[in-house]
Amino acid sequence: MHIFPFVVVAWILGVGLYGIVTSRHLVHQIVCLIVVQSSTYVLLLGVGYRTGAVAPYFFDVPVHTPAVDPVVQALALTDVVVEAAVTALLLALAVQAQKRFGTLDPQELVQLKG
Amino acid sequence: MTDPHLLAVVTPYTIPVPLMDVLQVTVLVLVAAGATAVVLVRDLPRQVIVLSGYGLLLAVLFLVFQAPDVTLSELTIGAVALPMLLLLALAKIRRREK
Amino acid sequence: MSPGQRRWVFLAGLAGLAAFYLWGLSGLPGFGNYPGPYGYIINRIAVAQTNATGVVSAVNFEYRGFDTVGEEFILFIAVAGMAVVLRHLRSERARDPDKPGEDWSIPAATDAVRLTALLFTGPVIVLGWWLASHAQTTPSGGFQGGVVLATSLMLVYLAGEFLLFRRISPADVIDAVEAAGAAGFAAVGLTAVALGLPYLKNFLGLGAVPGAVSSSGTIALISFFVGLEVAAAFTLIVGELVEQTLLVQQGDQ
Amino acid sequence: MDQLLPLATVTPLLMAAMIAALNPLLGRARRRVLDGVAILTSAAVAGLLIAILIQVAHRDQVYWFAGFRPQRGIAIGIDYAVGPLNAGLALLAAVLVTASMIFSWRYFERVGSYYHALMLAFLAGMTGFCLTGDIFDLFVWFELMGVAAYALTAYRPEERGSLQGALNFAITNSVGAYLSLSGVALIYGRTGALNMAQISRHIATHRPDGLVVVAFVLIIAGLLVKGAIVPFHFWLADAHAVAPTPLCVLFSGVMVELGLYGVARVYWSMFGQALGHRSTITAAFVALGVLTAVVGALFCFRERHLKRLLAFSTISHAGMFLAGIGLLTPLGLAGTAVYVLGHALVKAALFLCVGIVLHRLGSVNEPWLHGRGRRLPVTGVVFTLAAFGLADLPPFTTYLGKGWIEDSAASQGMTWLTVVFIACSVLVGGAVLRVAGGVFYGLGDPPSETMEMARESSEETSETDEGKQRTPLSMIVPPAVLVAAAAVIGFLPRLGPAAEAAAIRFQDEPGSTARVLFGTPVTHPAALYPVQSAGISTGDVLTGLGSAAGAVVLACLALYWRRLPLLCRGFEPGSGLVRPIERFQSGVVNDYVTWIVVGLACLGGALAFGIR
Repeated sequence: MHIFPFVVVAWILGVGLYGIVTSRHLVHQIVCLIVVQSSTYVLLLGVGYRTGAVAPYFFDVPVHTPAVDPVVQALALTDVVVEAAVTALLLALAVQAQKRFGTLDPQELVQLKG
Repeated sequence: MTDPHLLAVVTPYTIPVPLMDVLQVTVLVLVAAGATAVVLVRDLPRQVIVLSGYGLLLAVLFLVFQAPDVTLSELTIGAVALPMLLLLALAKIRRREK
Repeated sequence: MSPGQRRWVFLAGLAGLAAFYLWGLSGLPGFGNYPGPYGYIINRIAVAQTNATGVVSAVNFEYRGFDTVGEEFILFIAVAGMAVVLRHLRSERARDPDKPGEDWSIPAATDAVRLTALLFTGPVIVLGWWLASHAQTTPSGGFQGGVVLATSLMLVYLAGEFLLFRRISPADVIDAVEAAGAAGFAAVGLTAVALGLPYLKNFLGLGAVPGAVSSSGTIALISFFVGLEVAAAFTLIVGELVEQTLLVQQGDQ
Repeated sequence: MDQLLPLATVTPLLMAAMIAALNPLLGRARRRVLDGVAILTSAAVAGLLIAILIQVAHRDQVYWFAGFRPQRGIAIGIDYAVGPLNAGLALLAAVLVTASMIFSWRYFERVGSYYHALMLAFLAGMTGFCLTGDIFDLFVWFELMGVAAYALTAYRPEERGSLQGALNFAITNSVGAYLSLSGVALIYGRTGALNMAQISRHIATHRPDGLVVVAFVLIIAGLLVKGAIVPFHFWLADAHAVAPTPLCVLFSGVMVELGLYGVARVYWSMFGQALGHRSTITAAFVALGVLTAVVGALFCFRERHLKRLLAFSTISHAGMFLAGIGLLTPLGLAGTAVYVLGHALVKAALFLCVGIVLHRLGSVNEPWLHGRGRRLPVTGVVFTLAAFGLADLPPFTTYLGKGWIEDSAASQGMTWLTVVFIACSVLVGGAVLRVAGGVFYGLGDPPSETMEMARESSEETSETDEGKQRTPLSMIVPPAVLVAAAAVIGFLPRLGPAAEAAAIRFQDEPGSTARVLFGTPVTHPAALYPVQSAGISTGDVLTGLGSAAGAVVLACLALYWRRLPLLCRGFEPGSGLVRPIERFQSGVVNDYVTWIVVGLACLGGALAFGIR
């Protein structure tokens, strides 16, 4: 349990990069980019975790209860919104590229560009 | 509807630490497998559905990492909104590919 | 490179990078042993300092509020970017007299789907509103609430009421709402400057009781603006893609 | 008074939102109103930054957002930590945005309302990136800058290449950004801090272990991608070739340099003391820099597409900047800062002139344009002057910056760096002068017109309406002013000492830590290396003159190579020197990501064995 979550982080990152490199379809590639980014959420929340602590909300528990790190959670929230924004923009690019090129294979896109 | 206790967080008072460990390891393994599945499924609409499931798994993981706020975001954005955007984009792309 | 060569070159590189990355990860203090101090200090002082019991929201909208300004504008700019990238298609349609914009046909939803979707719309709006207005108390906030609010509009669309969808989300108005949300956040910060305080300083009364909806001053206000911006942004994003989708279907017939 | 600092970022953001909100209400006069508002806003930001630069000239400033000052050395909020170098770079960005907005006044026939909002948000991202003292905040502004830049690259989606360029740009830079974010999370896991000064203070006391090295390499990964360092540079030529010209000014003039600034900032504000092993770091950065400079220069010289040619010259210069930073000396950093300034001014002028050529003649294909630029005498003069500036001819500021980097390298026993720098300057300057002579003065042998050329020349016409009869004043004045500024700034009497003092303060890690966390005023920062004085020496002037002369000779050779049978093969596009490495620039984003991973593994491995 000591390092296992971080190994999972490295695995997600590697798998996502593998997907990007071997992808033959831009939308598939964009989804793989989402996977790459998801490794950063797991890493962020992983480093801020504290065994046996509560979530950082003091609505129904006393203020001095040990709680996990709220900062990484705020960072992860920011990260999730950034992901949504970047993905939306990339999708728009892909949709338009499909219209112009008739294909979304990165390999073929280059040949068609001329 | 507006009773905040309905959304009360999972606290260690409800789940003892050893059980929490088991839970976390299980979910982590599932997340790793989910990420692999997302990458390896090359058939597009199916991949988006797998991505949605992966988002759901991540949301559960964040819950057991005591991050309910991120869980909510991941649920709304990662498991619902993003797959929906992808499906909309695919609907358009596939229609033209035919 | 051919795909085969690329895969092997990549795997060699990835093996190196993975080893390197794991070397770094092994230097972390171990899972479950967050060393602090940042989070501990925030946990200790946030409730007393801001009267917000949801500490994550306090970090997002107060201690690290400036990050959130940037993040809101990332979303804002991404939507503007989508409009830029897709605008050409739209102007093509506008020029085409044979395809009047009103005659949109969409795949017919079954009555069961339509009914369910419409039934859910009301509760979803309430839920979104609740989330956006409780940032300071419980796990919720402008982001989640905003997305949920946008979802309610998607439900209307799912119900097959596309014309209704168009009517309640005319692009110009949503544009303005989105900009107002983004600008509102930045302007809350500037108001503090105008009052002679540091940018984004919480200048409103904190309320008497920690955890009350009316507590925590600008945190609630900023969360509201974020909710506005996020809801409008997601509506616009979906709108951009929906218009595209419909356009193609139109072209097929 | 320091309330000015947040305004430098918030003003353009707020104006971007206002433009988007008020856009439907403006009606017919919309275009000019928007242009005017955008120009005024960016000029106002430039004014603000001048005021900030004056304020921080002698004492760095720290601004805590929402007033959360650090308590007992622990930061709980976000800060802007500003010295002359950061403020100067942000000012450069604002000036270039203003110049390209003025240029766009007449350049685009139709321009959507979002263009202005995107430009202003891009500016805000750049200023935020320069000024912030918080590592996660740096990432946020990095992303804002990126998202605005991707969208602007695809500003003409009707061009096929622009979508492909934007996609490659967006995917490679996003991968880089997420690697950077992983690095931020790693260092946070160790120190529990996001403030750069606090991180520095925490890790400085221990021996560098795996986590510190890995976090450093991952954080700079995204910045190296942005900074177009080989092998992370592939996206740049694809994006530059297709982005609208006013954007290229910003991409080449300041965005790439911001990536390298980020490397310097991350090194000196966080990791410098902790990593130690300065000679290893110097070796790694100088090696990367030299590789980049040489590859960029070779590609630049063989290129016939004017925008791509200038893009490769930017890559070459990025390599020289990284080498200058990598020397880790005050003089090296001061030289790099001045070189960045001079390069930005002349490169912006060159791109704007290419924009005029595109506007008037409808092509950026060098062989097709041969002699056709004679219709544009003023543009020709400005372009030629800027080309000499790029070839480091005194008195253009570039020769000073490059001279100081070379002086500093020589004092560390790296005299060979001077040779490499001169060679790169000769290649890049020669290529640009070849363009100047061939296009604007019809020198050299006219190329044989081929079908392919005609096709290529007709590709690039949609950016503006074809065949304009006059060059509008609003298009020729910005490049002329920029070139004049590049020539004049070199004469500023206090430029050298001021730049060097700023560099010493930038490199003073303990001093800046104390200032940020405890508010201690630092009066006499200690330099890590013996300070060499930065002045105008005969050596600098001579090497500058030498590279300019070499560039002229090379340009003549390139123009008249058909008459010299011995030399001819190396110059023909698609043959000669660069064919073996040309295959790397494939345009396939999968390849680019592969090279990022491989390059990162190599850099990481090198530093791991060097530092451990």
